[in-house]
Amino acid sequence: MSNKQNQPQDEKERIGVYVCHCGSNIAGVVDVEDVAVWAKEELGDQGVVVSRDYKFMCSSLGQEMIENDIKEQGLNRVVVAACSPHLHEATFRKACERAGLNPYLSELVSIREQVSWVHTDKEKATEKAKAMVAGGVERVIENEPLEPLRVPIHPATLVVGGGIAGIQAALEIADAGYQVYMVEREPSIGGHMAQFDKTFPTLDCAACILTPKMVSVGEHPNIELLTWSEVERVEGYVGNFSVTVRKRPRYVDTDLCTGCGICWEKCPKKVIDEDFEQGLGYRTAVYTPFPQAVPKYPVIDTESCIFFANGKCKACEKLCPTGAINFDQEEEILLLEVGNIIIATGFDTFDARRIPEYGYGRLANVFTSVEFERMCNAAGPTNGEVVLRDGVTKPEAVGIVHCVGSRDRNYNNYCSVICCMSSLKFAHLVKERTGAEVYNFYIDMRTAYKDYDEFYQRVMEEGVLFVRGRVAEITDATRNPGEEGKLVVQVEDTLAGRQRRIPVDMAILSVGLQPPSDTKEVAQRFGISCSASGWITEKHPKLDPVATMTEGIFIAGAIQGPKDIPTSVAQGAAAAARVLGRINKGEMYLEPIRATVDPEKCSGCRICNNLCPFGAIIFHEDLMVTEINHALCQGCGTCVAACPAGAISGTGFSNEQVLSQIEGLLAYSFPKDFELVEMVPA
Amino acid sequence: MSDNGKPKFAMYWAASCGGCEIAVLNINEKILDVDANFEVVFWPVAMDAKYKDVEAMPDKSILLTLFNGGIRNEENEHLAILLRQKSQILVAFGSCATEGCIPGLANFSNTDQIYEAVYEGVSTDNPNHIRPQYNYEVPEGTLHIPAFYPALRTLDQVVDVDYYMPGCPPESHQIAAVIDLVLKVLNGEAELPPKGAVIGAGNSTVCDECGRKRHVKSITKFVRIHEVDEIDPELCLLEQGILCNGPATRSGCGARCPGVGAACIGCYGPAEGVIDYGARLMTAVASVIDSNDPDEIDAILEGIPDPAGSFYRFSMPHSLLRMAKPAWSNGNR
Amino acid sequence: MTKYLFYPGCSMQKNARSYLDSMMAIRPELDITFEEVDDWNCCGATEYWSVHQVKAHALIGRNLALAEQQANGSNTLVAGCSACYLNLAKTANYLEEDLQLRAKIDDALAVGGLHFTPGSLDIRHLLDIVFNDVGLEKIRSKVVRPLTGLRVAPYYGCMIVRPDRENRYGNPEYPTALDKLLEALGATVIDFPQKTHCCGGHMTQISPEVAYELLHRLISGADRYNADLIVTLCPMCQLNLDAYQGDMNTFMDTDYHMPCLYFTQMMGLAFGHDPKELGIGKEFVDAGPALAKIGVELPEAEERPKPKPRRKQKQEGLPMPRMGDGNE
Amino acid sequence: MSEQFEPVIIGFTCNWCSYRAADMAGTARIKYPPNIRLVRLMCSGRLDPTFVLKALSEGADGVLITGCHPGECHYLEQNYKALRRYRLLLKTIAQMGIEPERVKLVWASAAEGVQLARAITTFVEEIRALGPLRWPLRLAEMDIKETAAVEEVVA
Repeated sequence: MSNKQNQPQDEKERIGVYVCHCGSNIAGVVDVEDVAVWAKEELGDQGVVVSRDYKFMCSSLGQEMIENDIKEQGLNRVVVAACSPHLHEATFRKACERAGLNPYLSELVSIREQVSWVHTDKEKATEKAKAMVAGGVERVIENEPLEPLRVPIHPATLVVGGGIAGIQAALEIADAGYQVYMVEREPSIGGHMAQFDKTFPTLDCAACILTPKMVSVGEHPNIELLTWSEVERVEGYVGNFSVTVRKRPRYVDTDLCTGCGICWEKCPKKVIDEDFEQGLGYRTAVYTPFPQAVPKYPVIDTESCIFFANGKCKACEKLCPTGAINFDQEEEILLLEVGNIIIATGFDTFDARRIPEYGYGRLANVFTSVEFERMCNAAGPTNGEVVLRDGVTKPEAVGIVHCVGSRDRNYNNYCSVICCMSSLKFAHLVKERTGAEVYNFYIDMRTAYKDYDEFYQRVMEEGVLFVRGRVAEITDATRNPGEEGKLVVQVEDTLAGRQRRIPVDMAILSVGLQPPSDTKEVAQRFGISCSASGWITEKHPKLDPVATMTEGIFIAGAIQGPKDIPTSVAQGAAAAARVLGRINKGEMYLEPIRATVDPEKCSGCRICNNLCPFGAIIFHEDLMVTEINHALCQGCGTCVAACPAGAISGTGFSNEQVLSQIEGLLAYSFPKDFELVEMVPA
Repeated sequence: MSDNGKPKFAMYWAASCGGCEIAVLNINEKILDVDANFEVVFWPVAMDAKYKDVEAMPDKSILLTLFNGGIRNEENEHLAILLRQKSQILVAFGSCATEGCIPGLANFSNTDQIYEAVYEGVSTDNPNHIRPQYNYEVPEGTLHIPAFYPALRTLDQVVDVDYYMPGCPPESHQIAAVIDLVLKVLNGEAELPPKGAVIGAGNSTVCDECGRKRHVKSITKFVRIHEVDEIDPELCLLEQGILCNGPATRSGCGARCPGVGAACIGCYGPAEGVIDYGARLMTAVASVIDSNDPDEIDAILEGIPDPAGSFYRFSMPHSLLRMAKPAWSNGNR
Repeated sequence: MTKYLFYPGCSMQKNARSYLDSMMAIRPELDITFEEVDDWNCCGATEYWSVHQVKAHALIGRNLALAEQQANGSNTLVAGCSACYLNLAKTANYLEEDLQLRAKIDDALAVGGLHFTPGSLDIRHLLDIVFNDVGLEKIRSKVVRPLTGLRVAPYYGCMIVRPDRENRYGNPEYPTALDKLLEALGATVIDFPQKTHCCGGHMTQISPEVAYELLHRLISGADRYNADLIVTLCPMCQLNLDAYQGDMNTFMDTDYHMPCLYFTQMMGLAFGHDPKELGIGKEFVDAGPALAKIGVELPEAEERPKPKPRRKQKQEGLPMPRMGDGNE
Repeated sequence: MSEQFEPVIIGFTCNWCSYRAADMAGTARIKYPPNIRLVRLMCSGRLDPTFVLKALSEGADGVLITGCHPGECHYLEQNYKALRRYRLLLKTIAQMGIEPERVKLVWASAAEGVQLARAITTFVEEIRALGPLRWPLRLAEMDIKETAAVEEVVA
């Protein structure tokens, strides 16, 4: 009843073992010749017929060596002992394929990363390398020929989030002629960029460069724009997702509304705009967040609307020239069919109240960077005037504090990337508009990327003062003459090597970026994961930054981690390119590492049923058996490991493969002269 | 073929309780078919026979031997080897012979502990602390009793086995079915199953035959059956927090225990291709625990006071580890 | 009725007597009792550390050992004095982490037939108990004479919040426990910017000028917010703010009149206790005018000798030769 | 031959975190003792107690199970399943006379090459201190003896 028995006994194994020197990377520590010779002698019974060592197996010559052996020696299994599978597994699989051997009948054993690079004792390292080769050989015997899974790709794409990254992605795909659905939570697209006045380092006006893009999204025949909406549920898998979107009622009939604006001019209810204006300005109960909003249609905020409060008013309804106001509107649930999804849900800013010693929320003239963005914006609450909370006084001295909530183990450990540059931008704007004395309090000045450092130099030349040191506190507790009525920034000037108290009229906190508060739930909804710091995890931090671990779901912009506008745009385009590639191909192939249920063995006990976070496990009540959807299955093997009946098998990592590898790894690891327990009478 | 032309049949009782023998008799009138079609040459519980008679038989002269019980001592071992040599078809009959069963639980203890329990236990009056001696000199010569081995082994750990028939004991209807099969084979109406096959059982697990309703599982508390006020007669026992071995246990018994509200304890052993019964049950049960917090998980697992005993009640000697450390470390002395 | 082990420390017996009295006075309302640690000794205050670390630990270790001995049932050791609290907590913590130190202290204690098991005691400050164990709910319910209209500056000092890993008083950089407590008593609490700044500590002895500067920051800060009085939770702070305010005024030549009381006294007042019973009236800076705002009549403050203003050091001329070992 | 006992340890790694951490340890040339042999799984959730028991029954002195940190699982939450099985497995092997310390679960993200190397070093020392387990191997030998006996009888 051993696990071997119910293995399909195919023809006798003929295995080739190839040990790589990797120059001296491996050969320097592991006696590769010895390993090769040993494999031939010791593993002959397992079917090793060829065993060679070679300087660089991954070189074209090395690969040819394997291909020839497969052809001439009739190898039906190949084990390469070289570097990590994450580097060259694909290489050697292709080599096998070229020689007509199913690529999955090869194994790559990592004797570089796991042996020569981490061990020094040559003898022990060589022993371990042998053991690992043995493990590879035992394992490869159990490998099965596999075919990649083919899935068709639905040509439509869902873009979640209407910030600059999402906008870029949507336009790229739509311009290529494919359907895009853009879902945005707010009443308008535009995201954070729409709040800004100028953009660093070129100082061109954010609205001027953003609005055209927003407009073309709004007008694009291939883009269906769903604002004031949220993704509720995502089902399906790469190629054919079905997405449920909840569209909140605007109480405005968008077919009739012309966006003339009479309603919000006449609306009697004014409230503080906590979102777009960051609490600095006001809006009415029926509103569009800003003049250039796309779509132009307003929404009615039921929280503040008088009618929703006490059933009276309806001023907007009365005055609307096209009768577009409709208080009976109800939320809609839409079902979208898409092949790929791009998530570009952006960022939130750090809540400066969490650092009480900086006084935000306590001291009137401490502002956050976003508040200041609005203040600078010509369309903002102060029409671009830089003034104190009283709304009139121009500051004579302004302190800009970098890294608020960033690079701080008490809050966010990471660097928020954009703050240095935006702080420099603020410094310039303050100078330009008030001529005030400006201090920048920074830990390190980070002005990477094109033209950024030049901007830094320019701002320095404009006479902005820079103090290197982390601000200890901002206080109104005056101590020295000249501090009365001012805010005092207490800071250790690490270049001057002393404590300084710098009196200012206005302090701007350059708050860090952090993932939107509901990112964890969003990630769960889309079946992707978040890093410890809460940003969505990319497939590979360097080589695949816009893909996620889940096929068909891509990310762009700040949701992958703090980044500035150029990078967000680049990522939006990159994600779009990845999606377009798939759409054009019309289908894609997935690694055939999947779990399969043997319906004969499955007893329908349902142990496995709630173990799959991807919903790949389906239970058929009628047949009382469980089935696994291969397109949904991601191949983790959790259900395989859990099935009490051993009815679920996992390709690529089958029990047989793993158990045999363990046998191989251990078979040659012990001194032969091991004392035995005799079955002697007690 | 023997003198009277009938193929020869043998059955032997090694380290086991004898239930298997009763189970065979429980096939009722079918037993007559056995007698009609076979010449019973060796069946200590049913007829008188001497080992030397068996030793005298030509090799492979017995067509079918049903061997029940594990290998615990020299005698068991001798007979296992002997019957293997004399039989064409050797069937490990019943849980003891296939996977060790209850006698196999002794593999958790070493010989001293076992002797302690047997010869010095509270119910035993043994003032002189007498322990068995395998060789005892008397004027007439040396008296010998079969040596007791440090651990119990299953039949296939001692000799080559052709078929396995699980169950404690095997269900009579399954025995009958197997006998029918053999008779069919004799009349050339059927093929023998491949060597090493499990016969007289299903390919799935007990849940397959269990009538209870089941849902997606998520366990927050394990209870023992006496701790439940009222067992839901309809609902899966495991979903009621009762540790039921059904999911991991080979079908074939007709899910009798769960059928009457008693949790399956796993006597039919692992499903096809499973190499460690306990591990399968362990992983299944643990996977559906409804907690991600180590302490909470441990708290929930408090509800399984004796995991090894619950998961390896029948299969310890045939598990990957085969015996607990004391058993072999004791053998070292 | 929750029982706590209590370590009074020297100051609560002497200069901060009113702190002790008021604390004892409000026990019934808070429904707690204190059991004083028998035969406790000095905590070493802030100075001993700089003399000899290990000895300082041993000195405190003895108090911890005694407390542990006495800890039947309650294993919470409370100190009202911030310095005592910090020292006890510090040593308990070091003994848990530094095994070599532990060995040394074990030996030291063994001589006296004592032993302390790190981790056996939970060391906490009185405010922590009042704020986190008793809780504002209960306190509010006991208020009979709300401190309405009284503008108070909550002053934590430097010791109880550094460190405060569990954020027992809110954000260690900007604690709010005392603020909330005083609000619960009905007072108007100012957003006191210097709430955790230094009171000068023993600088009043070593280098008064420094101390005066620091005291001036606190008092002027509270004054700028028109506080009627400063409420504190540390005998050292209270002593400096109260007893040295006159000297500070002279030195800075200012004329502040900023009384400084203990939070327990404020609670006592709010709970309707008699000021005398709470030790009010003993302070140098008369709290009478402030308390009058909430209708509390103080008995005629008995004639006490005005602390004579220190002479300013003469700048001109040669300095006096140093005498003796330099201790003045 | 050095006197000190050299344990043999099997390590199970997750393809997405700990296996990459091992790669990273390699790339960074961080040294750890050669006593461990790693097996790659797609996820710690693939870990079947059978694998651990197999390793022990084949003579391993210890087993190190590694996976993504809680909440960082590449497959969202499967490492928790590994955790659940691990807790039950410990309870069970303890009853079989095996020190639970011989089977250890550690989390290591793809970035934590150093941490993984350190964890391996520590574990090797812990097992060294526990001494050999070398689960009979010898049991296998018992069978060989018996089947040999069969031959005798047949002969």
